[in-house]
Amino acid sequence: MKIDNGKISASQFMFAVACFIQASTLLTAFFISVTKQDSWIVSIFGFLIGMIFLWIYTALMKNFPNKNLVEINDLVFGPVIGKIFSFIYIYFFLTLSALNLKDMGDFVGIAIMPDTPTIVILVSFMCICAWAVRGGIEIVTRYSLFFTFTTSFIIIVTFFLAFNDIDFNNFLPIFNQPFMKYLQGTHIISTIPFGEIVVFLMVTPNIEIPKNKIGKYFTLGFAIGGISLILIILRDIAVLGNVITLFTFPSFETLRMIRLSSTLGRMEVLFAVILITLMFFKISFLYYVSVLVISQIFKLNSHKNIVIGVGIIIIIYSTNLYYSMIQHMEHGSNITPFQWLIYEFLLPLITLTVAKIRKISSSEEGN
Amino acid sequence: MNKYNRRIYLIIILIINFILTGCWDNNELDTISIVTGLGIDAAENDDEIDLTLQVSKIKGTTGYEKGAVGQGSSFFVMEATDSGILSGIDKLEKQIPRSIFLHHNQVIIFGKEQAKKGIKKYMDVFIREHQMRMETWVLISDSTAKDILTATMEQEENSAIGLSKMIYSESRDYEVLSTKLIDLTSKMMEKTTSPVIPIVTVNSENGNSEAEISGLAILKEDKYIGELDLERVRGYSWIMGNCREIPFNIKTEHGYADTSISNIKLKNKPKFGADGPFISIDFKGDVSIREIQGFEDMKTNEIFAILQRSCVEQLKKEILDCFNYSKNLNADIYGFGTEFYRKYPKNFEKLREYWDEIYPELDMEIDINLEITDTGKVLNSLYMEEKTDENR
Amino acid sequence: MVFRYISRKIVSAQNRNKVNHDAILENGGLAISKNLEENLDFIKSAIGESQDLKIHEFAFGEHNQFSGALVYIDGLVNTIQITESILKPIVSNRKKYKSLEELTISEIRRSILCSGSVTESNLFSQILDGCLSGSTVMLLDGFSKGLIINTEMWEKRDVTEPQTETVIRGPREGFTENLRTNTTLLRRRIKSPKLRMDHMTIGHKTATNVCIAYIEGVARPEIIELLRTRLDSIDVDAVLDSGYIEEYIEESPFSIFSTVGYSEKPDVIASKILEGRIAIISDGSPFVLTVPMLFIESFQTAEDYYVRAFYASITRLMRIFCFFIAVFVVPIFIALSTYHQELIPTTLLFTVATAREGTPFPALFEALVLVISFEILREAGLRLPRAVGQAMSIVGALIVGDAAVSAGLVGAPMVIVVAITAVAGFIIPSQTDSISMLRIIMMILAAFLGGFGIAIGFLGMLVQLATMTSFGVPYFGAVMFSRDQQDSFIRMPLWIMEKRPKNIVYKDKQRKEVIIPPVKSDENVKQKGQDNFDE
Amino acid sequence: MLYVIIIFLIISFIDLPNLIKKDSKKELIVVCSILCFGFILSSLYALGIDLPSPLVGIENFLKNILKLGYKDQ
Repeated sequence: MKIDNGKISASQFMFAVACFIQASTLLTAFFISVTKQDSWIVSIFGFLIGMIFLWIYTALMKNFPNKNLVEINDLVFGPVIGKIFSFIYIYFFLTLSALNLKDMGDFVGIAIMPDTPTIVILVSFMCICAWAVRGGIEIVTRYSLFFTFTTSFIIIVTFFLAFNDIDFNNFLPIFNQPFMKYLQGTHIISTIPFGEIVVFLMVTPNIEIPKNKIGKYFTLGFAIGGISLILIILRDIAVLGNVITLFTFPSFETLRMIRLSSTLGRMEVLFAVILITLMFFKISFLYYVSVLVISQIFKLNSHKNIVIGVGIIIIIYSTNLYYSMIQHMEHGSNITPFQWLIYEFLLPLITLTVAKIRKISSSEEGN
Repeated sequence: MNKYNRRIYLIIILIINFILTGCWDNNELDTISIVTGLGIDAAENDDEIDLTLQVSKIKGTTGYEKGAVGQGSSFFVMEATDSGILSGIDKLEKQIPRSIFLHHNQVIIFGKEQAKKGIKKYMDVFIREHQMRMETWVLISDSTAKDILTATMEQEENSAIGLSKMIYSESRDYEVLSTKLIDLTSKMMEKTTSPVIPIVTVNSENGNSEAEISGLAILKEDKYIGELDLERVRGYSWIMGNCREIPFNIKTEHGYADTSISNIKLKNKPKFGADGPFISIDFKGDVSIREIQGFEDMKTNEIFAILQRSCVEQLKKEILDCFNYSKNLNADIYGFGTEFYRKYPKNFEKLREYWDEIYPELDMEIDINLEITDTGKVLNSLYMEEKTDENR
Repeated sequence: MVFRYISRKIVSAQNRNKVNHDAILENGGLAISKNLEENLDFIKSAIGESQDLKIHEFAFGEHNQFSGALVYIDGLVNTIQITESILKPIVSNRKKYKSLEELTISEIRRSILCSGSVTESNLFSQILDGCLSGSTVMLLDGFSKGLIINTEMWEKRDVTEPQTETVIRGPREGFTENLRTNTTLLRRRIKSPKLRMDHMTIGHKTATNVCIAYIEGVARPEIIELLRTRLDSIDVDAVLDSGYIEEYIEESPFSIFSTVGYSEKPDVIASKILEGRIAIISDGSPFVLTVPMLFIESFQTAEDYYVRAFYASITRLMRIFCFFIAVFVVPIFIALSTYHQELIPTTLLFTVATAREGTPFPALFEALVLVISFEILREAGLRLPRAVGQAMSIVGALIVGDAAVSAGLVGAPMVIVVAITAVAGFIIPSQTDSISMLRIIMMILAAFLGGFGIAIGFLGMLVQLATMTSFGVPYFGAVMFSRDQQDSFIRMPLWIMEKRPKNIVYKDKQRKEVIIPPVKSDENVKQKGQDNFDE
Repeated sequence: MLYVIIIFLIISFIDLPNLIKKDSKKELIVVCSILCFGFILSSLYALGIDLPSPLVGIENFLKNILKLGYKDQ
């Protein structure tokens, strides 16, 4: 019983994954404050561990080609336990969209408009997201190619523009931090930017590709996102050096340093606007997925009606998520990775193993 | 009108009534005063500072009189004494009808006495405050910051913009003569290195005054302890690298030569030698001869040999002279501490506390090889012997 | 609340009972009576004593014993053709008809009259329709059937260069008001038998003939069906121009962007039909509608396909860039000068600040005043006669702008910026309406939320474009990674574009066989061993 | 506070009629419950009462009971 039968093509799906990962450039402050100048090594490890998550999700997708996450849970665990798993996912998706919305609100509040109350920023942003989500999966992912292209273009351009500030021996004291720090860094990056692609499990029925090729597109999108993230971190460390640990938005600081000519500097508002369009894609996708999960669980026949209700909940939830930025940073780098690990790694793994044991896969049933 | 359209209008209503309550951040151009320079001087009692802000005066050209932008100095200076910078700015904001706009601040100047007292206390606001930018220049004024900011420049609208343009062009040759806020903060975070800030002096004759960079101030533990004059600055910049072309004149007993050294390839590697840590520097550069006086009737390759030898000696002397100066000031202005930390992080941890003892004993092993590559239009000059066949 | 009231009004308007037909149709059901006088009186009463109604009675037969009448509207008919091909053969007919029995209407139609399209009918409605649309009606005494002979001929504007879409290179003929010339222009361009021209009449009073042109197998049948149902559902008094039809059949009437394309040049319409679209030609209007329309079409002009590919793609990219300039430059300027002053370089900031120092109004008010005054001047330029109009708009803009600046009401940079956007808006003719609306919306957003407001506006525009579909085809699909990219932002050379646009075309996808790169003078020829040129 | 009430009146007045017309009971219940939940949340926010966020709750649970968090030196 498909709620939104919009169809997205394979390349759109690939670029949606890439754009989804690229959009989390704002969150790099978490693990950079932990592994100061070795963050780029940590991000490569994180990328590799992200591949493991990716393998689990593609396996799930291959076993249940036209079933989204909620249906898989019901199929594998039976209606009651499946519902519990799906409720956990509702909580996870809502918190994810609230977290990203809070990040966006803080970023816009700090970068562009210091005096506007964040509630105004959040509500006007969510109105546009609601309008896109109401349109369905096709509208949300239509511009994924456009957004990915602009982001990669911006990353490459800023890399060259910041070249005269780059000083390569900022990387130098490599591997001289305690091993625990690297473990924590890898843990953070593999769960927060890379693990979040679990949301794409909800969208498998809408993707129009032969099921054996889905793995290829998923990994390709994941690779584009991962590489651009690593490039961003490399650029930030190269430019800022040891000052990087001071800032809440390090990549935003490097963008402030870029100076086109002796007079034309201070370009950060331009980059902030581009980051907003990126966050638009990510938040509207998460918003869409949380609406889809709720309507899938309660078997509503169209997801359009609850869009505004869920939107309001997300806005209010994001305002009182953390009391202060310090608590956000402290929790974000210490405890949240473990919590995300449960949703992104443990639950899908359990579903996969149980599915394998009970030899359930919807491809056999052929519906 | 199917229900789908009705939903769109619901969303648009939501947007409109949120947007119309907007314009918190809206400050029109004529309600802000644009700060171009910020100076910090020592006030009488210790925990207070004299804050001076150089603001550009905007005179409306439209309307009643249509003339060029007002002649003479189009800026005015505001001062306040307060314990913190931002509280000082708030005090100033009460005096003028417009809100103070710091984004276009070109330069941060510390007075000499304040530098002596220490500047780390006031650095925090430059990083934390949203309007302060990391690429503003940092300077130390010879006298007080106020003199620099109140000086009226001949060509430029106000002295801050003039200074920033001068630093920008100056740093083309001598990279070291410009420190951005970010360089200063990163050097301050490295405990062992002592940051270096250019010194600006103002000599005002007949009304208009000319500001010029007259050396580098050395700060140890963010206190001003000494300065390098322009001679030593050249010695310092040989080591710091990234300088494009530096004029260099040599006096030898045979004659005087004016050369310039360019495309310098520099490697300074910290090593742990037999008797403790030392720095090995190998320096490759091309010498281009610009002017030769004297060298009566000598052969060209003889002259080149002499010139090369004296270039090497002079270079070595300058480098060592500046290095020794910094050693007896016990201020690691080259950042060798971080070099050691970067190369040998493990065993540098132990050395870090004793760095103040180690640095004066640090010695430097320099090997310099220069080739004379360009002699301008003429291969030999009037003084040299005619180039007959046998000595070609 | 307001919208609920409007929606109730519209719904009730639609399903008011469809009964109140026009007077003519009611007693149209009457059959023609045998007596000629009675018929003529009835026609006179139906059409009224209008001056251009001509009734020509004549008598024929060997001893002029039969009498008949020709009814036609003077000016709509070709009087020479009437006398030549109708009156003369009947009156001078050699065959002797003694009585009514021998003479039958069908015999007259076949043997005597020698004009092309003749139809019989015994219903008054058809008689009156035929008479009013330019054909002559022959009624004979004693016969209950009338003959409708097609003798249309009226002043037609000859085919001239269209005013709106002037082109440097490419055909210059444009459509005219006459439906027949328009269809012939199209037929001359597309000579394939598969070109279908279905005929419909819309409008009770005007009964305008509307012709739907498409190519069988290329246009999608479901779109044709959808179009036909929508055209049938138009139950309106008058259709004077294709604009009326456009409004009734477009899908999202309340959105800023139009989803039905129009053009005045037959070669543009022909290329659109070949791409699988359907053209709607309505009698009496030179603008032909094409359905479904994509957003990217408004950036494509006829000239793009006649100029070499490289230059064409550059001009197209420039057009897209001008769209962004026209919409986003004034809001960006407002946002920069009121919210993010740090983005302007320092020296430029001083000049802008000095310019804005004296002006009393906030940036948004100033910009609105200027933009609206430019729109007024542009409209005035259009409405005035051609010569005066051009001068008026340009001179007016300059004088008003300069006076405002010197009077200190408006800053000089603002006038420059608004002038640029006003001019940039004209580069894309079909979108000028949406551009001016978008610009004002973006200005308000920029004034209240600064850079963030512009980002919201831009995203809102993107979402609006994404949600719109024109006849089932996604309106702004150009951004997707598909074959359509060949002709959207840039135009690939013709020999690459071998398939028709993906989501419009039905079965016949192939435009040409296979990609043959243009023959390079030497090596291609030798390679294939063809007889090269000099042999 | 009044503002929040007005907003919710507009939303429900526009959204609910066609839901009622379609009278699919289950869907109506779900949508109404979500809207009410949203209304309660936003009115609390308008009144300035800060709700404890479940995310912090779970994280404290993880940290104290399961001792999972990294030591932040």
